[in-house]
Amino acid sequence: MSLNKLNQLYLAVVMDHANHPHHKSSLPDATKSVELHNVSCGDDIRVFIKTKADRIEEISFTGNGCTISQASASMMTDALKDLTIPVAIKTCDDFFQLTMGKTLTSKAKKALGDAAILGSLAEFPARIKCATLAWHAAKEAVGGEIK
Amino acid sequence: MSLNKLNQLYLAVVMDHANHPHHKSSLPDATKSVELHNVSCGDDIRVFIKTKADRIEEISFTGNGCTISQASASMMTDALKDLTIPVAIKTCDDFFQLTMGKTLTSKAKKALGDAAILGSLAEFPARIKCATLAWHAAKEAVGGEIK
Amino acid sequence: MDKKFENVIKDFPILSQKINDEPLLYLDNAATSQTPNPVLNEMVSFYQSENANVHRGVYTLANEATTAYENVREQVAEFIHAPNAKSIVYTRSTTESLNLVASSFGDLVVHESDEILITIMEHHSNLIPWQQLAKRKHAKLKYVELADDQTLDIADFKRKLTERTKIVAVTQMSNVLGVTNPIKEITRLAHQQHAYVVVDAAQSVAHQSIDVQDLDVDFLAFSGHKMLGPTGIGVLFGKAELLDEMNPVQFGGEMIEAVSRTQAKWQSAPWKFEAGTQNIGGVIGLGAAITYISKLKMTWIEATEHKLLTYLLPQLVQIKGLTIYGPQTVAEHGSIVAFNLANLHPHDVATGLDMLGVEVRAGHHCAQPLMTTLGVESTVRASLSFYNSLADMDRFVYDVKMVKEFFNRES
Amino acid sequence: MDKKFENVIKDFPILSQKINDEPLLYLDNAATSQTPNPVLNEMVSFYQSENANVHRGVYTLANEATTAYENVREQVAEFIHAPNAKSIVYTRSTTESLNLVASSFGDLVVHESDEILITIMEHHSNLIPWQQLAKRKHAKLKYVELADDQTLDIADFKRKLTERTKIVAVTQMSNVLGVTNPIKEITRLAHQQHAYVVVDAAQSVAHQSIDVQDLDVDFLAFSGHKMLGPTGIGVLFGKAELLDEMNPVQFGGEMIEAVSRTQAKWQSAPWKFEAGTQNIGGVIGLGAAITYISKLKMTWIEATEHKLLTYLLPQLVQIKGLTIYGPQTVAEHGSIVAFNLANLHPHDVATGLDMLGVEVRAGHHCAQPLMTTLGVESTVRASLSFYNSLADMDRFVYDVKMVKEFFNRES
Ligand SMILES: Cc1ncc(COP(=O)(O)O)c(C=O)c1O
Ligand SMILES: Cc1ncc(COP(=O)(O)O)c(C=O)c1O
Repeated sequence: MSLNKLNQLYLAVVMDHANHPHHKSSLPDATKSVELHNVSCGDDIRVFIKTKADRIEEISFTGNGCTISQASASMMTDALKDLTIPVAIKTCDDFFQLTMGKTLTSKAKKALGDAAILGSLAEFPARIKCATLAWHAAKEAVGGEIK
Repeated sequence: MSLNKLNQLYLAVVMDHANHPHHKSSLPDATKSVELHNVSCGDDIRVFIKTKADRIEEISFTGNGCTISQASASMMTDALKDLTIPVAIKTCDDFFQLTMGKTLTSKAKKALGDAAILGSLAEFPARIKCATLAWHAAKEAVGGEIK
Repeated sequence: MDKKFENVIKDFPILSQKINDEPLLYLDNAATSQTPNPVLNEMVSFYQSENANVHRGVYTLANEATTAYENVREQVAEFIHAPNAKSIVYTRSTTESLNLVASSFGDLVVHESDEILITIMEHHSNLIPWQQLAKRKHAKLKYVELADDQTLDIADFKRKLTERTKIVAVTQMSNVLGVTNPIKEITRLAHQQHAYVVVDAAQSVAHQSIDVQDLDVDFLAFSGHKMLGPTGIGVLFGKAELLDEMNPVQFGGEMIEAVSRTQAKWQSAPWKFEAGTQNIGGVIGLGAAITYISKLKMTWIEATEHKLLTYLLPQLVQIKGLTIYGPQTVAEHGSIVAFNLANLHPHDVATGLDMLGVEVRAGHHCAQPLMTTLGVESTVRASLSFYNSLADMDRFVYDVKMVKEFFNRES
Repeated sequence: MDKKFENVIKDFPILSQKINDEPLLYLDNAATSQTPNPVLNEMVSFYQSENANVHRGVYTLANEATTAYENVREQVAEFIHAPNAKSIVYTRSTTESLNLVASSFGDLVVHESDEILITIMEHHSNLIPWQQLAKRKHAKLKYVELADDQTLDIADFKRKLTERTKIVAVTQMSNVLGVTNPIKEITRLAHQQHAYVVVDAAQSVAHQSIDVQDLDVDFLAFSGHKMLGPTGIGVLFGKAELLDEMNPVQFGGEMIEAVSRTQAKWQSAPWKFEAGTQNIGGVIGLGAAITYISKLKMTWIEATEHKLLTYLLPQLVQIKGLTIYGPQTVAEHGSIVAFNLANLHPHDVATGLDMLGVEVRAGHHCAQPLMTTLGVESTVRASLSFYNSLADMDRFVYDVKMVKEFFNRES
């Protein structure tokens, strides 16, 4: 295989998020933050959320990682901001399904925003962990059961 | 193979020693006694010796075991009694060689007495441990290095 | 014999070899089972096409190896009806599994003057770890005795189980007496006293189907090599919330989440217990063994072995001077038969049988306190498998008689 | 390539497969080596003709298995030039070997305010066990740092080695920096201070010949799976008199001499450390791997790998934006090369290489404190073996450049 296949994963929008991540900062007044490690490479992501009533008012992340983990974290913050907690949990679960190659409803895809593009991860199974790290942290932060 | 081959091992003289072991008792005035276990079956043999100057004045054994271990222990006491310690150690070593199928000099064989007959053990490798237990205990008792 | 049996036999080439010029009759299945070709093939094929270290690389080969390794965990969970794969820890053996519980979990829950209740029929591997724990903690180790029929004395269990009992460790099937213990009832009673139940399934796992949720056991241990798998791979099942509480006992490799110069943080269970490179090939073999058993069907294995025992036991009972340990009736007996011949030492008997190509164990079977209770040093033991035939049973009985005659003639 | 090389390649069918439609180029030999057919055949043949549990039966099959198992112990002793087989303990892995030393021997000799001296380049498996021991004993864990050229700073070692140092634990070859440490000198200095020396030979054992008596090390650990053997088998060498002093850490099975209801007596070393059924098939595979290496000759392996590195390293050094960790010169470098490409994350690089069929590691390589010292989170790592060719090196360099271009174009 040539490197062409890489284009399926490293799309312009992915590179864009990785190089200019959204909401990459800590939240001093976060109601909760969760840090997770990718044990095989040592990358870590910390996700901060500020909830009010049942809604995620603000969400952000810090940490180091590869293109995929940074882009995915950035996309995650876009997708989950302003969602109610149950919907956020559902959205995380949809993302996990997507990375495992499941086809989502167009509604679910829409809710994922840019992250919907990461369906191509199913072709790169070794990188799924990189992509889901931030989403697992987010899900844990809003109190969804881990994995 | 029929059971005929067993006759090579369970010779009349072996059965005789096993059924009527020589020096099977404890020695109240022993100068040293050593107990060894056959870990796979749980059999144990304790060898007692009484030395004077450099000579084994008395030697005996107690303990349970199979035909081979009992017969061999009995033969051992016959062989080692009255030997000097260096000669006793040498005799033990000769016996170990014999059970591993080595051919001994006729002098060495003679020193082993009835035990010389156990050369057939080389054909029954799984039973060598049974036969050597008492001799290892004896060697340890006279201060020869173990194994 | 039926077609299925004939096909099975072909998978075990070792069984068609000669020992001392006689066809091998392997009756030491309780020590280790033989490994069928499909299991060996699966392992070889793993080494020849997917071999890489697991949980380490992002490349394709490593990912395939990791997936294969984790899939077997799911398979093991299903095999013993565990709620999920997270409750399955890979170890070297039953022995290591039981040691892990005793040293990690035992240290958490057993304190001074607490009690640990085990049975007198335990294998050393489910005995010494508790003896050591009791010593370390100044706790009391108590033994449930045998009833008159040499099954476990449940009344004695009830008497000895107290509110001080923190752990009950018991074998599901004795490797000497052949009895299966009533684990479900034991667990129910133990839980009433808030004691945890650790089950040694080394002997049962290949002979009956196990449902850890139905039994409600807290921990259960077994080995691959006694269930058609390779050596060097074992399993510890533990309830997820208990595994979570436990500290690892070995450190290094992929069991960590993060390490600095001064401290380290562990991964979650089960991975925190799997320090260093595991027996990946062994895991693959274990998975293949489960697949093999599932294809045969455990019910068929049970029925086949029961038929063998039903045929064998009454014949043995009739041999004059032969004493059988454990219950004398087929109903309570699994496919393990320990016995002695009057005035003959088990080693001599085993050597005689070996000359006839029949491979049985002679010894204390790593159960010395049980031997003492039975009043013997050691016994002969024949342990059956589904790959034995009725003709094998006839031959075995005949050969035992031959050996008896040989030695009686001599003495 | 020469005839010998061509024959060698045939023994490793895994190497001729395709990964992502490209011929596999396996460069993760430091994580695990591939297993040649002769080793697999030997294991299969064991299971198909000699399989029985060891040290247990008096029958022929069990005796053959036991003999095979113990013969490999002699073979291992000879391989590392140990004085005799009694100083060879079978374990699961390097990790288990090191944990055994740290928990059993460590507990005997390290006391409050004593010092344990390790190096900053240790793998977690030779780091966390000592960190834990230091915690348990309120001892001090000290690290020897790197010199400017990223080899071990021997001056720092001399400074930090004191009369309080009880244990020096050091890797013979770093799994990241590729450097070989001067074990003989370290041991000489440590012994002057009456400290014991524990050597992690996981990376060195397959690449250079080891003489434990010449090095005079007290303990040395390695794994079968990094030296062409199967997973699940490792070795701990220990000086006989030290092994004798140590207590076992796992209990049960054949490691005992006698057991009663209240106490147990252990066998002598090395058997007292081998509780339960060991990885017998793995031991057979380890023996076959040693035979395979001996036939190839370690000097040939060394020369072949040195030639590859001599060819590769200067080419890598010339790639703009590529940083190599560890010494930059071939003279001080073993066949492991860790590197990063400027502004690229190792995971992305490894995925790119994987698309081209090149399998390398990306990560912290279980050496996080070293990563911190190097100022990175992780690196790419290519590790060579004698079954790689000069053409492989060319391809690797080419592919690294391709990947670099791909990502530079994108960003
Ligand atoms: C230097 C070093 N030490 C120890 C280990 C651990 O070896 P294992 O995983 O076989 O226990 C490794 C391998 O990853 C290593 O490279
Ligand atoms: C009842 C029982 N428990 C534990 C064991 C130990 O199993 P392993 O040697 O595989 O650790 C055995 C096997 O000998 C056994 O029969």
